[in-house]
Amino acid sequence: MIHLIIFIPLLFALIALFFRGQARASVSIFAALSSFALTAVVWMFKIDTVYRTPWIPGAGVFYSVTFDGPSLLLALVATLMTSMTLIYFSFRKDSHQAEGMYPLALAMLTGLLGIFAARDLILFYVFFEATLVPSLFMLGLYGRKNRVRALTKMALYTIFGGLLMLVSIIGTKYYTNSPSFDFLELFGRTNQLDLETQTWLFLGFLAAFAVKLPLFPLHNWLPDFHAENHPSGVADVMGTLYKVGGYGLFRFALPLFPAAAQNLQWVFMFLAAFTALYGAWIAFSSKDFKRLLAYAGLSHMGLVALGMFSLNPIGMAGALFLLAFQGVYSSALFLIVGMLEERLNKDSHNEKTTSQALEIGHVRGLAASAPAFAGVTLLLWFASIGVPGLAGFVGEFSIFLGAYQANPWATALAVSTVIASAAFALTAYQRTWLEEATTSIPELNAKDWFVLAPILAVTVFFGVFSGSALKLLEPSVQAVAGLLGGK
Amino acid sequence: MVETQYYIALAAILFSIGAVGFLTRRSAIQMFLCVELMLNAANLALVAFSRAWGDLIAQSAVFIILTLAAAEVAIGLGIIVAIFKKRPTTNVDVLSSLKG
Amino acid sequence: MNLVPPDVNYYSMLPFITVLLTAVFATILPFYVSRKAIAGLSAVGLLVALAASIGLWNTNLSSFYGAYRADNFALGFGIVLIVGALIAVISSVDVAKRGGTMQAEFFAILLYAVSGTMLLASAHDLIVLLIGFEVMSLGVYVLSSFKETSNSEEAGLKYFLLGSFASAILIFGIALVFGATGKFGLEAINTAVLSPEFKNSSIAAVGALFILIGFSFKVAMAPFHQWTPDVYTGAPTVVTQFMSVAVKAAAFAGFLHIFGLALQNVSGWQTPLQFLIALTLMIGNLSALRQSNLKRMLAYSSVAHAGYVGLAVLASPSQGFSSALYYLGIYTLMNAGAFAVLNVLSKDEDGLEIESLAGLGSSKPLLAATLTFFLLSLAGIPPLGGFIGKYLIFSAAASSGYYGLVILAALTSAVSLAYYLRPIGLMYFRPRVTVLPDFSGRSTRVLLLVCAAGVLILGLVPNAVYGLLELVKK
Amino acid sequence: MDFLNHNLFALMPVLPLLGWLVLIVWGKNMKEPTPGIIASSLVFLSFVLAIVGFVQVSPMKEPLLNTLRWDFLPMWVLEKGQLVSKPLQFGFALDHLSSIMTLIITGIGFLIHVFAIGYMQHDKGFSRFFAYLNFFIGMMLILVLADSYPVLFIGWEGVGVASYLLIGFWYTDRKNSDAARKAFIVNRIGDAFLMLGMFLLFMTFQTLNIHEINSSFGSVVIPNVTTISTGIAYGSPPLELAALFLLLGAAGKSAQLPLSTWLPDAMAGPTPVSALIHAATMVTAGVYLVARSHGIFANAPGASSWVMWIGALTAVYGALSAIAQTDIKKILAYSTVSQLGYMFIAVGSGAYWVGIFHVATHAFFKALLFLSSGSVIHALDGEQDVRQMGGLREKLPTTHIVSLIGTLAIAGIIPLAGFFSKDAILSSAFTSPFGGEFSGYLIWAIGLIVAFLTAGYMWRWYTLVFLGTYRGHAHPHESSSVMTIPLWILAGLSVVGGFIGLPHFLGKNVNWLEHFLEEAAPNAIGFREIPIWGEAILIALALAAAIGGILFSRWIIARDGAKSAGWIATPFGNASRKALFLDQTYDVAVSAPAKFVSEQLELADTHGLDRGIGAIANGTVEAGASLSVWQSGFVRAYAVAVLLGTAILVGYLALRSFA
Amino acid sequence: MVVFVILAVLAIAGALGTITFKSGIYSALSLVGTLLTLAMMYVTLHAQFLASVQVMVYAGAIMVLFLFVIMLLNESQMSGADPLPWVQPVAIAGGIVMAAALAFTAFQFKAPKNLETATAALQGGTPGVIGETLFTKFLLPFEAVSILLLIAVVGAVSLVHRQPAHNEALETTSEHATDDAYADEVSSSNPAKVVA
Repeated sequence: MIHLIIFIPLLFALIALFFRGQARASVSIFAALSSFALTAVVWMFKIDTVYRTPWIPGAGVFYSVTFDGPSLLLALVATLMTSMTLIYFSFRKDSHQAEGMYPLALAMLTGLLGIFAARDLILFYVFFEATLVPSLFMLGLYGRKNRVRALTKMALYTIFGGLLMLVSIIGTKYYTNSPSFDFLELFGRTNQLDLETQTWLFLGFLAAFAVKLPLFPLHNWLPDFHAENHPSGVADVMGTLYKVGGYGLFRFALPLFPAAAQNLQWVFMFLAAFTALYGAWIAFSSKDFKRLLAYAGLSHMGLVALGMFSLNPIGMAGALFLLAFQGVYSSALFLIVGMLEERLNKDSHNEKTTSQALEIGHVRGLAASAPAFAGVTLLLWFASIGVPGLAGFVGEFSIFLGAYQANPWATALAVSTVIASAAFALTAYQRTWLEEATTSIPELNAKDWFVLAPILAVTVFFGVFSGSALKLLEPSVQAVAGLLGGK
Repeated sequence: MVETQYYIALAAILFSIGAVGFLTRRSAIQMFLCVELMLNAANLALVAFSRAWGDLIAQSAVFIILTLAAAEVAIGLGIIVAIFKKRPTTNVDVLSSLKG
Repeated sequence: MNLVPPDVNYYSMLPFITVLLTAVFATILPFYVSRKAIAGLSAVGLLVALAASIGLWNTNLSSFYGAYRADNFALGFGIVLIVGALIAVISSVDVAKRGGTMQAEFFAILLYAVSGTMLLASAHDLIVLLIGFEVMSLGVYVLSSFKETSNSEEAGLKYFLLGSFASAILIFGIALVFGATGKFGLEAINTAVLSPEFKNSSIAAVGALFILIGFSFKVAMAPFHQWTPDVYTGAPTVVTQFMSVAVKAAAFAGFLHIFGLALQNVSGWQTPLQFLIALTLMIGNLSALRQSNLKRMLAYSSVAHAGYVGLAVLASPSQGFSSALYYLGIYTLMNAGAFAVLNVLSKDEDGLEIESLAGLGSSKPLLAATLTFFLLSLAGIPPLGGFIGKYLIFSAAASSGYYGLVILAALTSAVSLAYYLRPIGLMYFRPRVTVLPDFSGRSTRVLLLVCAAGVLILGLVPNAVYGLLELVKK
Repeated sequence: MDFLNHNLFALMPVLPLLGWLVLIVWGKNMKEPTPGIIASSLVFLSFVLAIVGFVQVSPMKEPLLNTLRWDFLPMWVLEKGQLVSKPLQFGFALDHLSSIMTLIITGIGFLIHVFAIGYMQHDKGFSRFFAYLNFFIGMMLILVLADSYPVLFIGWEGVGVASYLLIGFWYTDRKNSDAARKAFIVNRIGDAFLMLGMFLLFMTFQTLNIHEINSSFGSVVIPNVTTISTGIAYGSPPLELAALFLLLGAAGKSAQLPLSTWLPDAMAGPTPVSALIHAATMVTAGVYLVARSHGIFANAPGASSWVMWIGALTAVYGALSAIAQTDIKKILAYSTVSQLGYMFIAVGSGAYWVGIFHVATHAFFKALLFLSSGSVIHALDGEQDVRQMGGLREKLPTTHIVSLIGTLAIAGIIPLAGFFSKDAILSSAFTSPFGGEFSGYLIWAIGLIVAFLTAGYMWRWYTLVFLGTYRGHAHPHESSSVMTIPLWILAGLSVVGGFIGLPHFLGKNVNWLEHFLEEAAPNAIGFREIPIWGEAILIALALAAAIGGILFSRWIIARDGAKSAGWIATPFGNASRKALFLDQTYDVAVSAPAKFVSEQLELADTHGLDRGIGAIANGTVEAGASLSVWQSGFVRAYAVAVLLGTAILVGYLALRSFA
Repeated sequence: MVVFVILAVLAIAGALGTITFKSGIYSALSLVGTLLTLAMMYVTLHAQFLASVQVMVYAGAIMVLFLFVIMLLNESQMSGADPLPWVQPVAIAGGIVMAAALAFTAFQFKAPKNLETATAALQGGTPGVIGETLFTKFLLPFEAVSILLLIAVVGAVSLVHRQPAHNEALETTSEHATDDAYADEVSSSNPAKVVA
């Protein structure tokens, strides 16, 4: 079952290569949806068996996968959002010009699911890095003018961090004399390491996760990545889902090296808090929607990191929650930008009109002609800035609550993000949607609603009835927090 | 009897002289001559060691290395002749277009 | 006289003899048959040798009192070498029109060189090893200067002069090791080193160092690598392809044998080797960054890869042997594959400008896709084989405690991504500016697909092969 | 049945939210009054539920908790060294305090809904308006019914969102959108502090349940003695700090200094919004928060005196700013700021019921005044400048009478509602246990001055609008009955509303409200006793200040004329009209620097940091390039590398064996 | 010892001559001198067979080949300035370091056996005993070296056969390729050499 979920998208990505046009879209959407459906089945029947078989036994590498709570939640979000994104993309006028998106997105989905499921460090690393390739191809094939630059940046940052992590992974096994890279086997041995060793190994992991989160000052690839990607937002959504640094911290880095994590906690809490504020603050001056969303994402990730480094169960649960659901509403905002771009941009091959369509405040007062569109956008923005009652709040609040218990000063710094994020979100919203109308655009149509309605439903539902998602997180978080001294 | 050390030291000196010559000569043939000198230094060392260990196998090895040197000379001179027969000089410095 | 009867087991030498016989036939037959037939003959001969190697797996035969061994390590390397040679033979067919490699002796000399490499991989005696080394070297010297172009001549001469210089150093090293131990046999040397009567450790150390330098030269480790870019660029592309995989693999086989078996307990060479590896990793990767010619870029990349495999030499033999073999196997597929693409796309033997790859993704999808595959694998992106190889090497080196080097290797391989990705970016993300020739025929296409499949399979199910290699562990 | 008993009151917020959903989805297709009627009737149903709840809860000592609840936020607490998961539940609680609040919210909300049916007729966004109003009521009810701080926070930010939407209701005008944005952002500053407060509370109490926190203090608190079950001492730093955080949170929502600037701007919204949100209900949430957290504040004397002082300063600030305004709604807005300051004085003094008392009476008369001015604006086709009004006494008789009642009520003329609540505030400040005697007297004196000023500017407001002759150009007409009936009701409440909290000197048990709230929001311990005659004197002084204010105002207007150009032109008048330059100060000191830093950071991030990292990359590439110099192409140079490499390594070995 | 010193001095002198003479012929002749000195040294080291082989094969055949090639190429003096003037001092410095280090190491050699008994075991290094070793213990290298000679021959021949730089002409001829692959390339080459 779990293998099906992971590899269905990849399999269908290959199948999709043999089709063109609508058929390819249908095949791809079918694959993503069936992966989602199967994941939902796993959720309902609570299948959390660990499947473990040797992969490279000589080197102690196992193909060891399972969907436990956090993995499952993230997998649900990833499959759902990929499905919705592909459906949305198939509705776009220019989708036939970028048909490669379908298989690439599916390939990425397989990578993401693999990342979430892997319990062997090497297997995790394989998925972690392999997912980069389709991502780079999306950017390179369908990106905008300066895509190659953006691509190089992203690739170098990621690989740079990734390889340091690989070294740490190998080192972990070596120093602990573990027979394998299986998490369960390493774990329990690592806390016998002395602090210095732990710290170095921990920093190796962190190099990869800090790039992927991203954390200041390793975030520089992110704005370019989003700004240069195809205006449709498909790649951005996949990129948003690919922000798995926080997950990696929770799953591997923190439980493996508790002493190092505790020792460095305050440094990283401040760094995370600073990242959150920094992103939000810069977003205020962003002139381009994609860049704005990129910095907003950076801010979110700062919070996720803050929650993780709080080493507090509340903070970690909040971080996982935020990580999962920002995958919903931040992604949806990228789709919104895509929909807006499609309405405003007459020629998607023209760099200038595309830039204008993505420029904040180039047109104003759109709410007059498309009030529902404006309303949906506002709702998603509110979710994004953590207005309570929507999914963003639960995560954000819990992160702060947990983090405050560990480090009030860093948290106070981070809490100021809620002010900055309100400022940038509402300003950007007002510049485009409110004020005197300069042009009119078509209202959301049935197809758009088809894509957005489930997303909105999820955003609102889990903002209030967060219990079901929290249930998934609880046992794992409790276990990890127990290791970390349970503060 | 002269101790082995002296032979080895002589071999070392000859070897070093050959190596220096390889660098300082600009003619391909002379460079190759220096390589021959180095090989002979190695042979001398082997023969001296052969005596020190009282083992003929090293002398056999020297025999093999002599053959090897001959083969090398055949190929080497072949290359040198093939390349330099159409050039006015055997100066290796003229062949320096591949770089960077 | 007490004549000791020679101990000859022909079965153990079957792959070697097959290749040698094919070489002899390839020398003689051109008088009677066409060159294409010679190519076919060579391919068949290599395939038979491949089959023989596989057939001998696990038999662990040996010959000449252990001087020649067909153990799994040697056979594994033999397979890698044969595959490398096969790729070169097949690659040479489609570019026959361009010339340079279809001279009839090409196959003969290539096959002699292959037999030399196999001897090198199987030998457990320093002198036999030396002979294999020289047979291989002499063959490649000739092949490098195979074309009457200035570049090819320059390559041949540089390679020959520096190569014979390095050989002299190697031979002097062998002499010193003999002086210290009184033995040529690899196991015997180790036994001598471990015996209580061993007194000449400093002589052994210097001898080991000289051997190290001789091999470092052949596998292109800095600062003894400088011939590599020039020779690789100047030699005919198919020859470069052969050199970059088979010669390197064979040299590493000898390298591993000598240092993993004979000299593992001699101290003094480890620190210099670490220094060489560090230098190699930095110089290879950094130099490749600025290259504009794909062939030269791959040459530097091959220098860098020597650094990675060097880590395996440094590691404990139990892990180093198998990881190096695995790495070189994958490296053979991916690097030879990349050269095969380069080969059919170049109008002459001087390689091609990386810029001219622009737009290849749409004009020649198969070539572009396979090249992408090989480059990504060279960069070590999972799940391709290159990653697994790199991982195994890192793992082996780390478990022997060479942590700093592993970190350096990781960092430099991140740098390497910059130059591996550039061609890919150009092929797919830029419009076409130059029309490149395309010499690829059916054989090259099949070859590329097979190589790509191999790279993928070795990445996805590494254990299919690595599991077998476990037996290589001593 | 038991289920219904427990959960019926939880329907209160659900009904308006349902209305919101219905109207937002289908409202566009409805004919004009229908959305208004749907919205109003749902609020009325909530009002009925509020009454039911009131009846239910009146005899109870403990809060009524709903049973239908679910996990909302992850929480772990340490119990005996073990981490135990105790997720925070999404639940409501109804007690006396929240019951009073629900009555005010739904009751006044209902009246204003009805009024808005008339006021908003023919507006393009009619159904949208009612959707937002319903949304607001729903959120406000969540706020007051919450049984934990995070759930309260949902309502807290929810009303902020509603306020944002309604201030910017006419969003095509940039001014309105700006005002809405400002309100939201300034509110968020307060929210950030409220969050910090919650975190600190959790750290201290290991829970965020309001009732658990309040009850953990025990029933009797004796100053300076550690009596609290959790070991938190009276006036201990965590308590004080948490209380201060809550105070700053409350200050944001209730437009207290220093976060007061958004409220006057918020008048950009339609007038019923100003009446409902920015006068009667939402802005009093801060007061409610303090009263709700009475346990904390009663044990945090330092923070409580801060509350009083902030209230006092805000009261003066609002009153001074109101004096010279020319916009009919701005005067009322600053008045609201000032009155909220009064409420803060009350809750800061420890007399929480007084704060709620003033919340209620203020809700009556300020809603009345806002709706009256709405009626005026409606009659004058949108004119808001009081200098263009005058003489509306005849033209709008109903509006005039109710306005007069409202004016007198807010001025504190006996026996109207404002008189009683204001008197209670002044006397509680006078006797407050917090901040010391002197501080109490000083605040009392300030309160008295503010009472004087309040009467003054309100009389000016009344005079300029209704007395004299009409100075404008429109054709005023009285509003329809759908608008006037709510006015009458509110006027009636403004008259009688004060009788729920009669002063002590009239008898021991005459004060119904104090008695009613003594479980839910008991007074702090340690009020100074003053003799009955003392209380009477205080009352007399307050009344005198009110009457004095009116008289003084009459005198000024008589002197300077209706347009009161004379003193308004003075620097003092200018300062008052510019609201003591607070806005400008913020622009210069906060907004502009923040924006500047943001722009610089953006530049630095996209260019500077980029270039820095680019430099590293280039350096790497250059290092590679410099290696090509070494790769000179000369075979002898390569041999040098081989020889030198060998020599160095051999030399190293030799040295090593030598050493 | 005296013999050794004389021979050593001669050998070094020859070596120095090899690397200092500008003329290739003098250089080669100096090397011949060194080789002959070494042959004498082999005699003192009880390697009679090697001494004779050294004289006949090395000093004789190989060096004659060298001289032949030097004369064939008719090499003139190196013209023009040395493009790498820095190489010489660096090389000498490196060489001295290496020689010193190696000599230093050489003197650390500790004889594993008594020199007399060891020398006796060599039996003078006559052709007979060497042959015995070569055909028994050293059979594999002895056989393998034949491959080396084979490739040397084939390689040397093929170097003469090399393709011209411009192969248009070749392409036209290769269209008429006969079965005899050698024949159509360079008709002047003698196939018989290959078989040899």
